[in-house]
Amino acid sequence: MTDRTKNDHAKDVPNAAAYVGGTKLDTSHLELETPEHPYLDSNELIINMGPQHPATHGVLRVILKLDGEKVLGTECVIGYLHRGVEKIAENRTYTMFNPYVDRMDYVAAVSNGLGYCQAVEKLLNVEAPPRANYIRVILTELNRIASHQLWLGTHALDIGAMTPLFYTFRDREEILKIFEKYCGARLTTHAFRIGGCLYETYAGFEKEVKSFLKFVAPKIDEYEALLTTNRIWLERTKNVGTISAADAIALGVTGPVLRASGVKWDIRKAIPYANYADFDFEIPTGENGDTYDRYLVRMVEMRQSLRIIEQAVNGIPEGPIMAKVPKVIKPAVGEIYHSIEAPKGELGYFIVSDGSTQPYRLRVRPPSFVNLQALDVMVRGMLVADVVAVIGTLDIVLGEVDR
Amino acid sequence: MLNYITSYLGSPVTPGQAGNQLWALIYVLIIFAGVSVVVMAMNWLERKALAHFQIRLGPMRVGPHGLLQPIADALKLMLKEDIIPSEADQFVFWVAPLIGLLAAFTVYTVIPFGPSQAVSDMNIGILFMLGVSSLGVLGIVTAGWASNSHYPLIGALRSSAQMVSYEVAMGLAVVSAILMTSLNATGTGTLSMIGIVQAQQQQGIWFLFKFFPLGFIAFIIFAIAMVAETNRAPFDLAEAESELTAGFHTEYSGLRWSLFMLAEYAAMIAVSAIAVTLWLGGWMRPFPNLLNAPVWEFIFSLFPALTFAALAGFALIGTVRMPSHSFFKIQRIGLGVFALLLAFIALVLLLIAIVGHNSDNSIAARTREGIDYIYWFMLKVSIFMYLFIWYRATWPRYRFDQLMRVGWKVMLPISLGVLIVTAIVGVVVK
Amino acid sequence: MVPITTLHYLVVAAALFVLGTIGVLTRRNVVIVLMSIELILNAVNLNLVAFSRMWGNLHGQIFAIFIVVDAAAEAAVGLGILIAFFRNKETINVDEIDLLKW
Amino acid sequence: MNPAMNVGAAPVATPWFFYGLAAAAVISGLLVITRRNAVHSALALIITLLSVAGLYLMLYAPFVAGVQIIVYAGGIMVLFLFVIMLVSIERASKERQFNRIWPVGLVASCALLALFLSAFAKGKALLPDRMMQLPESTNTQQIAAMLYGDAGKMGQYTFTFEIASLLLLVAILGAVIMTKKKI
Repeated sequence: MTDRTKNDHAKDVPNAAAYVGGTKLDTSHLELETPEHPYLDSNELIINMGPQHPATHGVLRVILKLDGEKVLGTECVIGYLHRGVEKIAENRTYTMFNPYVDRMDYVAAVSNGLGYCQAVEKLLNVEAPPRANYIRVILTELNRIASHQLWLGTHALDIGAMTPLFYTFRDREEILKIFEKYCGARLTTHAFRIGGCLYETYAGFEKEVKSFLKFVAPKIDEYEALLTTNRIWLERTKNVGTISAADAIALGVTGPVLRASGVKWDIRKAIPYANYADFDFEIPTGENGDTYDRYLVRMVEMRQSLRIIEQAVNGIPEGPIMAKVPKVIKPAVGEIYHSIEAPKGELGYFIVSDGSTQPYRLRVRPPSFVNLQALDVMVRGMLVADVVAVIGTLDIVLGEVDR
Repeated sequence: MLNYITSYLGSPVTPGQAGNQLWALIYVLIIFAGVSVVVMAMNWLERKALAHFQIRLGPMRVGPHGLLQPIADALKLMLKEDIIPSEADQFVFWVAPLIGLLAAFTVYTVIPFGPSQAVSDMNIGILFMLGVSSLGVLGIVTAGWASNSHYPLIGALRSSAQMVSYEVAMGLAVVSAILMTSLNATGTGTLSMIGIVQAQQQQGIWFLFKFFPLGFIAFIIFAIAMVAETNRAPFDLAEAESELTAGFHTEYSGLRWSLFMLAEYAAMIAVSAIAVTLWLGGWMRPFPNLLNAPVWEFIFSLFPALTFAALAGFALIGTVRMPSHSFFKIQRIGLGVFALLLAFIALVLLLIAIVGHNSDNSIAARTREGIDYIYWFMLKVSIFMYLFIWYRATWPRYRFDQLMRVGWKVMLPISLGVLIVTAIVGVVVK
Repeated sequence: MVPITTLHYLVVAAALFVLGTIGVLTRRNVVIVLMSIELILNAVNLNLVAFSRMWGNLHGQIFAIFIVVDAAAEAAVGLGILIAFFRNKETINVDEIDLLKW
Repeated sequence: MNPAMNVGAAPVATPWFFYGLAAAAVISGLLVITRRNAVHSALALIITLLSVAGLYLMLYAPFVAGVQIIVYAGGIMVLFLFVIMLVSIERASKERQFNRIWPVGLVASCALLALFLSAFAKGKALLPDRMMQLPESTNTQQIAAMLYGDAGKMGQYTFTFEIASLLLLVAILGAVIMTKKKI
């Protein structure tokens, strides 16, 4: 089992021991409970945002309690996309279950696959060969960029800027083309196998990735030109959906949302997996924890991903891509928790093995689901328009929330 | 009877002033049909322009380059089922789009497309326009209320607060332009739309540049307020699709929904026409006082024909460049016919320009003048129409409190200040 | 056809005035009572403008404009009171507004 | 622009227009006070107001008509509708609509109407049977001269006008304070 207190990164977290080391958290300031009859105002309005609503990114249903336009409280109703992924895992072999994880966060399918494969590898005590790790890093970081591009487009669309959506989709297309050439699928890639990769890179893979890096760097500047200094964008995102570092940690929020609140927590650095330790990159953090900071953090993350990909593609070694894995995967009895830094935050897999070919229990810690908890804290006292902005900035994927 | 019909031709005033009700009716019909056609064209143009802002093609299938798309859309909307929610207030739900439409179209009675190319020249023209266009909000409010649903209700409340707020800044900006009309020998201004343009003609300057930058600031205030008045991006909070699904017309469908769209676009054209009339010299061509030699007159009167010739040229290039695939055969023919149509219009306009310039026939000369006036007016209006599309492609949406803050704390003080300074400068100059 | 004289306008105004008084005296809904007051003011305005035409000067029209100003003020304050009242008592019926203090 | 053009032409001042507008005003006035639903009342009142604006136009008072449309129909009625939507009316429309003393009110109002009509019948002879032709095209300028004054001298109603603006200011303050959460 991973022991969080022992990692080197803990020193980056302010007062990390208090939050991570098992001390009881003080949540009294959060006011997470909705009081019984908090408001005597006769103008209270309850509206149902979703499950069919253009801004809830799928089938999220948010019950909003409004005073005019002011949000008094929210309640998320989820489960409209529940497919029982965790239960399915108990009836499939380890290998058979691998494609299912792609259907959780379907805009970052590669990351999901990586987390699952590494978790099972950990359970089996095998290590993927270096070349496989490099390929994994390249594809995962490409996927991070694609996920952030999709987030940016839809987030901007929610706030009313239609145009960035088409720009980001144009550029995301190039990433999907690389995926398609590599493994034949664009969205639910199933790129990795337990123990490494199934496919060797196609001819010209490095060249294409390099040309993509050259292609996309100015495009990110282009998105920023559209939004970063746009006055309306600033007004709509600054001081909207603010969440403090303490609240974010108490709620278990991870990923860019946590980092925008000023906590330098990134599993790629904190508990390096694959071969992230070999690469030189920075973890962007914000200061205010508002929507604008989250936007900036994600923009910098895209650039940092480009850096990682560049280093990886230049240093990719020759060698095997598959470790020695038994034909029938039968891990020893035991349990394992492994987490990676998915585009949306900490994606963890907790697998209990009873020694058979199928997991006894598989539990996913989806970043979207956990981050969604912060919605209520972030939008209390804000306006309806901010709810939309905050749902966008949390970057949830309902496939992952509901599983 | 024939005399009654022909007697108006060649008259230098509007049919309303001449007391000729038949011609007034004809003008009304022409304007109604014209605005409807322009709205359809505008629909196509918005989709195409927006698409090209967003690196996509827009409608391409119905007709060459989607030229017939608005017709197909209109047909579809007319054939669609007209759903009235069972819990809605049936009568109010039914009548709400008509209120908006009536308000949007009634405004056109006083818009001066030329010194005599208007239905009527009312003494209180601009006041009438502002008043009637402010009735449009009633359609939105009643629609939102009658739907008996929360999203439309919020949309309606937003819209009513927004329109009432921005009307104030808009009205003050208009007043500062009206003040400028009184800077003549007699010292009396006018509220008449035609009178305002004639005042600009007499003073030899568009009010946009009068007392620079006072006129310019007032114009900018109006240009912002008119976007808010017509509920367009970035002020489209009443129908913000990402927040309120579709705002006040969430529950509407089919023809009734299309009436809202028609009203919105008609209102856009109407407010643009106000802006053009007040600040951009209305129907006047550029430099009517400076370049007033007959030869300049003739050159400027060639512009309509040249514009249509250029459009025909574009269409022709498109026809030639269309891929030579059998799939595009009909499209190619269609675009070619469209190019020919444009070229034909250009030819007719050219003939009118030449004949009108040379002959002594008053009707021909008047026709030529009329085409000139309408051309320049519509050209200026179309700049605003393009700006509306441009705004929509560029900017995110304001939030409601920010919108109110901009309206009351920024635009209102500025427009008040401009009004006061304009009044002081006007007195000093006089 | 009888030409339209001042008396015609006076009759219309009288009808509107009486409708307004009926509304004020009989309705319970405050909003409708306020609207009835607008009807009364309109009837008065119509009289003033008609007399202005009859005498051929504009004093009546000026008065009408002042009455419109007054109506705007009345509507704003009246509806303000209504909202404050509704917030406290959750009713908009006049006959329940019978306390000077709550 | 040319004042001579308008006077005497008066194409709209036909009796039919008057009867149509008067009927619309009175019928929708009746609807205002009888509708159960306040929004219907408000819509009916808008029709009344617009009809009265039409009557003003027939009386050669275009400026008053414009003010009527802008202030009443565009401003006050939007305010009314806004307030009706804020205060929930579903319950109000299901309750008793008329107060207990409605017969008294009705009788009193009818008596008032009878008084008016008898006054009209008696005083018909006293009313001059004339309609002055007011110059429509300079209506606004004349009103402006009376309100603000002409060529340097004070207008007749300047002081009244200032008082009216003060009244509006007081009304704004009053409305804002009233609608504050805590009085």
